[in-house]
Amino acid sequence: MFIVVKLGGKVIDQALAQVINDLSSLVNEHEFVIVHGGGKQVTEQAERMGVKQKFIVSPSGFRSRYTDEETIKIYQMVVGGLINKKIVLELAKQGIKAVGLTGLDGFLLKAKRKKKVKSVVGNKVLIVEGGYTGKINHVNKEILEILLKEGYLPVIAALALGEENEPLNVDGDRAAANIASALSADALLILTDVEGIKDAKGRFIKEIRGCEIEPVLKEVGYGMKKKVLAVKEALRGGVLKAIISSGFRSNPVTKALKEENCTVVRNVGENT
Amino acid sequence: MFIVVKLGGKVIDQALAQVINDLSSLVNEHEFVIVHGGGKQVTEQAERMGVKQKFIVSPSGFRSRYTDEETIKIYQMVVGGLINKKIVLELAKQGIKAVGLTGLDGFLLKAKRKKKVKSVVGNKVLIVEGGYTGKINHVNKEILEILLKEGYLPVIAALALGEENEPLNVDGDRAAANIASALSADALLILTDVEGIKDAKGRFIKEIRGCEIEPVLKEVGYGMKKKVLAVKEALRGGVLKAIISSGFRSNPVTKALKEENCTVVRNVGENT
Amino acid sequence: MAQVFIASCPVCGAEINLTDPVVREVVECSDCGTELEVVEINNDKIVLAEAELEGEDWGQ
Amino acid sequence: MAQVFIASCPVCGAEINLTDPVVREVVECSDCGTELEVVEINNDKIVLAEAELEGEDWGQ
Ligand SMILES: [Zn+2]
Ligand SMILES: [Zn+2]
Repeated sequence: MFIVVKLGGKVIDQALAQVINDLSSLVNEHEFVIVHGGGKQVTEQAERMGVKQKFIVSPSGFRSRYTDEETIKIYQMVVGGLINKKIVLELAKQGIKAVGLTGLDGFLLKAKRKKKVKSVVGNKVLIVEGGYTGKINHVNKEILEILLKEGYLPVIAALALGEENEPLNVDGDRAAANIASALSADALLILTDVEGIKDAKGRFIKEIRGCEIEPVLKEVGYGMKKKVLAVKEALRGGVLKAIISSGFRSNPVTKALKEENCTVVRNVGENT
Repeated sequence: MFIVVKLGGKVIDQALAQVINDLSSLVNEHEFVIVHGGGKQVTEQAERMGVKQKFIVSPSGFRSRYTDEETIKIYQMVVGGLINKKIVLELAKQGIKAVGLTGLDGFLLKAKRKKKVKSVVGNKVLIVEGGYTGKINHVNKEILEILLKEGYLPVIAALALGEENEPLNVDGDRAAANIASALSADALLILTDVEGIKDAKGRFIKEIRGCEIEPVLKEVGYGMKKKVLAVKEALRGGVLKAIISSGFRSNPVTKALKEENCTVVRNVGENT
Repeated sequence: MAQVFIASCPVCGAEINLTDPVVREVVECSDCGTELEVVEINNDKIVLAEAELEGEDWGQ
Repeated sequence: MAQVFIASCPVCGAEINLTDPVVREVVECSDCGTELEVVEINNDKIVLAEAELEGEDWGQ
């Protein structure tokens, strides 16, 4: 199978070694691409540098970093330099030839910059500048295919190139979904700090068809909302299934691929 | 021609756009690999984070950053994330498919860690721990050849993988020399903030044979010393010529390749 | 005390009531459904324009 | 006032004079040329050992 794995921030912080160790036992059998963000660490490092981070919440509950010019530079440093190389080094320890890239490299990820967005402030909805954030609209799969063909495992930091070749902060889950679609991956695996999706009544969803995902989107909190949205995009892009699973257990990749205790969203229904 | 270009810190800070603009006019004619460090910016960002930088001077005058565990992380962020992507973005503006890598990616640069080194403190020579610094002992040219073959321009940050897969700070000029040797480059071009090498009497050296470089090494100050050492290593590794030239003039790459107002060290003499 | 202003929709001309409006505020015209931005507040005159907005699901 | 200690080279046994030595200091034996490290200073006893050193041209 060809699998795009999205590593969440907490997984990278607290469980990276066990995830990579497990993944290394599977590289002869499957092909992998790793995608990551690193929002929490950006906040930490920025505040260490005296750059206070601002967040905006959209009317329907999406919470996002307000990325000004200084913050996008810190973002490049932390996500592109620190976190990306942390993952590459962990893979190197397992003898895996990993190549860390950002979406800026080789025109890998292109995005449309968000010029103006809505932000909820008190009881009003205001228009604010979008800052250095964007929505991916193109993946240059060539550079990934070249590396994969030669046996290198790409590790991709969620940064994208804007229309004026400016760096943009893009959502990591959606970056993974876009990459999985572009490469026609067999699976998108989102490794996070929860077991999977729960519905409005708190019941765990073990399996769901892609065509049934729309109502789920309305029931989940904003942390999971982006993941569900990413899953929806990946399936629409032709990915066969998406798995949302915990990185905080032994053999987290193996278990997720065996569909043990996780949420699996299958590409059947409207797409078949 | 196949040319490895080393960009100095001041050139990246103050003259990057003109260098890349000039280079972009030459990419149809020549093949390039770019190598960079970024020591000065590491110091700036580290102090912004409240991490005071220490330097040690060896008995023969080499001045080096003392790289502790916290500093190597800042080094990864600044050199691997900020500076590397700054160069990639500038190339992207010129439509050039650049891929930024560090020596950690794809086992590109391996180094032997400096465990104990000599440091001059007052009138004594003391032994200090080497910290996270190393000397390159292997270049995995495969990953560079793959990218070059497909028309991608590699931009390499001077970081290397130690024997225990730890990240190490390595000298940028020597990294460029090692890469130029491994790839059998036609030329190593070191773009810096001075016109070239001057001898002990302050006379500018326009051209010199590789076999005559040893006495020069003894005459120059420590900033130039590492460059001369890098030149020596590159020529010993089979590179045809090394050029030390200023990045602070119009068309700095074109002029350097035409050998205008710079120091050219040719691989003739002992090696021929 | 809340101050209510009356403006007209630049798209369909319908009357729109605004309570304590602020510049950059987004309101929806209840007649034509267009999202409008408060671009100017001059004494009792409110200038509205069609809001040029992006989706809500940006960056991380 | 400077204090001079006398130690012996662990490699060739030659006498070595040390002025105000400090731990981790590097000295060269004038007889055999070995680089030695001061590993211990106990009252008037100096322990020297062969220094394991790297070249001088490390990182940036
Ligand atoms: Zn209207
Ligand atoms: Zn001796």
